[in-house]
Amino acid sequence: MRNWQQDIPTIQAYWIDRVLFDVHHKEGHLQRYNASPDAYLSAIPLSAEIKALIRDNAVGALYLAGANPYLLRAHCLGLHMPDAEFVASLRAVAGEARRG
Amino acid sequence: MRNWQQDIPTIQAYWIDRVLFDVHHKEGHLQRYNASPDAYLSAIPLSAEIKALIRDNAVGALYLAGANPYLLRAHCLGLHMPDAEFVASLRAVAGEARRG
Amino acid sequence: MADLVGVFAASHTPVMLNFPDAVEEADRSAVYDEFRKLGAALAATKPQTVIVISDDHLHNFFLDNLPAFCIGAADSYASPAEHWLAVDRHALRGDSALSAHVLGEALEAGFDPAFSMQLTLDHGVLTPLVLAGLSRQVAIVPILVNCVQPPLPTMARCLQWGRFLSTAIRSYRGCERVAILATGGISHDVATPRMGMINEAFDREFLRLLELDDSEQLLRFATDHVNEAGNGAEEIRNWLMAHGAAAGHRFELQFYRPLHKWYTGIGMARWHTGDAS
Amino acid sequence: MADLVGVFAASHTPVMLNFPDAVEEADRSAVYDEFRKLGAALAATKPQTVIVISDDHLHNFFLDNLPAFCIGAADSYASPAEHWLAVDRHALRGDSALSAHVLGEALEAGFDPAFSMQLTLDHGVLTPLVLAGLSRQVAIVPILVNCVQPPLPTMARCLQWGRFLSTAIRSYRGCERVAILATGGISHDVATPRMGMINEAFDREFLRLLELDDSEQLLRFATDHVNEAGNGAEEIRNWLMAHGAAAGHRFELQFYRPLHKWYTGIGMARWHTGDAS
Ligand SMILES: [Fe+3]
Ligand SMILES: [Fe+3]
Repeated sequence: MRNWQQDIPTIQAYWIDRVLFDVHHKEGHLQRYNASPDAYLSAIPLSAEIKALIRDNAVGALYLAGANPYLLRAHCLGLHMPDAEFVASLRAVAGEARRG
Repeated sequence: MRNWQQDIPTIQAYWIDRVLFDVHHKEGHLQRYNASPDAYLSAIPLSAEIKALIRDNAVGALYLAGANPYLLRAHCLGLHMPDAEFVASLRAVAGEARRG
Repeated sequence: MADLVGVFAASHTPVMLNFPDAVEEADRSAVYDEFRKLGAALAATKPQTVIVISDDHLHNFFLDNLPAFCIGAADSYASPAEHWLAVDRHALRGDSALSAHVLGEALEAGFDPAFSMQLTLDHGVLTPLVLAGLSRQVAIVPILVNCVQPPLPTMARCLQWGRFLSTAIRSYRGCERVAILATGGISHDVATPRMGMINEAFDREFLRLLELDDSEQLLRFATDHVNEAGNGAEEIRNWLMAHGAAAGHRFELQFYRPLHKWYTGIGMARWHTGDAS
Repeated sequence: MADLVGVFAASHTPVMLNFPDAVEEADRSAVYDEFRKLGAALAATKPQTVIVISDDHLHNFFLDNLPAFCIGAADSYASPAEHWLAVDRHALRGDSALSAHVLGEALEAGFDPAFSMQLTLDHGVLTPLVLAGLSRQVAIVPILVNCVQPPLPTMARCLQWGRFLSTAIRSYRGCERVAILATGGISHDVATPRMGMINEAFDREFLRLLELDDSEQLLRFATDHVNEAGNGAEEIRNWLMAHGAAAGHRFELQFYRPLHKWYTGIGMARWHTGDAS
């Protein structure tokens, strides 16, 4: 396995990361996100599929999509997602992770 | 004369620059500043004297205090200060500028 | 492997757009004409991407994270950053593939650039491209050098960066033709008691040394005398990057005029890297 | 001229504070004890300032301006950046004079650091200092290395930075005693399918090569095998900075234990720069 899914973020990964970052670093964003992830994500230039992954804390799929792992980790700690779920979601995509 | 008043900003210069930057780069700040510079500046850790210099567009004195010249210039352009006044305020402090 | 088809440099200032009437009609026409000529010469080199070396005037960067060198790595850049700049808002097309290549090569070669996937470019990049008629034509990779807030990178380091850029372009397999446009300077002061004064002698000597192409003399002069030419003259770093990239190719001064009412010694030039030499 | 009185390294992870009960009591006590020992050893070198080499885990920096190396230049740093970190908020004292010196020397010496006058430091800096009992005792200069978002600086560059740091400290006239604390690593994965796995063999070999002090072998191993040790192992860059700074002084492993429940191969070590040698 390789340490990183992408050598430099794609535009899509940029916007996933933008959400994961802003929610925990911009005044009022965590409250807005918690109140309604769908409303929070409405103006973000990401596909409905990717937005659903974010909303559903689909950690493994977001990892494969190039989300920065540190942002993903901090996001889930910040939302109080149980660690066992977090790790299980990642383990489930082991076969699809980048190798070589 | 030297090109810069300070080799690295002092903490006071940092806060002057923070104001000059935020007013033109953060959502709603320009409106808040224009509505009441004193209210906008109330929470900033600067002395009453320095806050008055900012409020009064005392360009020359802010320059001597270490304000970044590009932030100072953009601030005054953004507030539509006439260029003749801007330059005159700077010329007036020529004798006190850093030399050598 | 890409060719470095041309290297160009031009001054920039927001007042060219904001206060066009501050100078005589003859001066204004001359400057605008010369920008169009530079644009035509650059376009004639048929670049697929232009690396624009300029500086961020503290719009994208602040004292909480001020990079010495930052490489833009986006497919599109909004502009301008200045809400008060008299220009129509439009996006500049990026070339993120070339950005990624230059960034990766820089890190491998012992340089320490920051990178950015989201920049709203300011007049430093925008003004010369607009006046040259290129802002809607070319794809760009912006490289932003700290010329605006001490401590600044050394003049020597900028020349090294330029030499590196030449190598990085030539090892790129993603396209065939890359040009460089450096912007900024020459002598001017921004918001200092000298604002409006221009050190023409500095400018003439700097341009002479670029033509002479003696790196040691050039660096010595730039380092020792920049304080006599104004804080805006710190932007000669961008010219030195271009000069380093053009390594030994003929420098040609296109235009120079000190325009006090625009606060700036305005120069335009090119290095003939694309010619057989 | 300051002395580099000691160089130390320790792993960091937020779970040591957030999930203390995730591991056996014996493991937790051992780790906490060893951090206190490291803190005592560091304090015994009587540093006036500690340069803390760590990485920002994307709290202060983002993809819009991601520095390869950033030098903190403030008199005080709020912490922690993580609203969810189980630690009491408190400010860390800075040493802006030493920061300014290191920054200036770096630019002169052909390095390209960003600088920051406003950082809210995260667990990378805070956790080891808190566990070592030093977070309210020492003044610090944080140096933040990009270990968290490719493209990353090379392992070789980090060693060069370390060598530079040693020179910069020794040319500083503002105080007499400076120590270095590098934090991060060793083998671990953060938010990857391998999370919780630890490559103990990688860690043992990396530690062996630090002790052996053969730069070429060390860099070769770090570069070629880091992908087998996890994305968190990219933080060995911080250890390589420390190793470069300690240049040839004896390395001593204080503690190593792979703690799967804390997801991390936890190591602590020092280089004896302060001893006569
Ligand atoms: Fe400029
Ligand atoms: Fe870490």
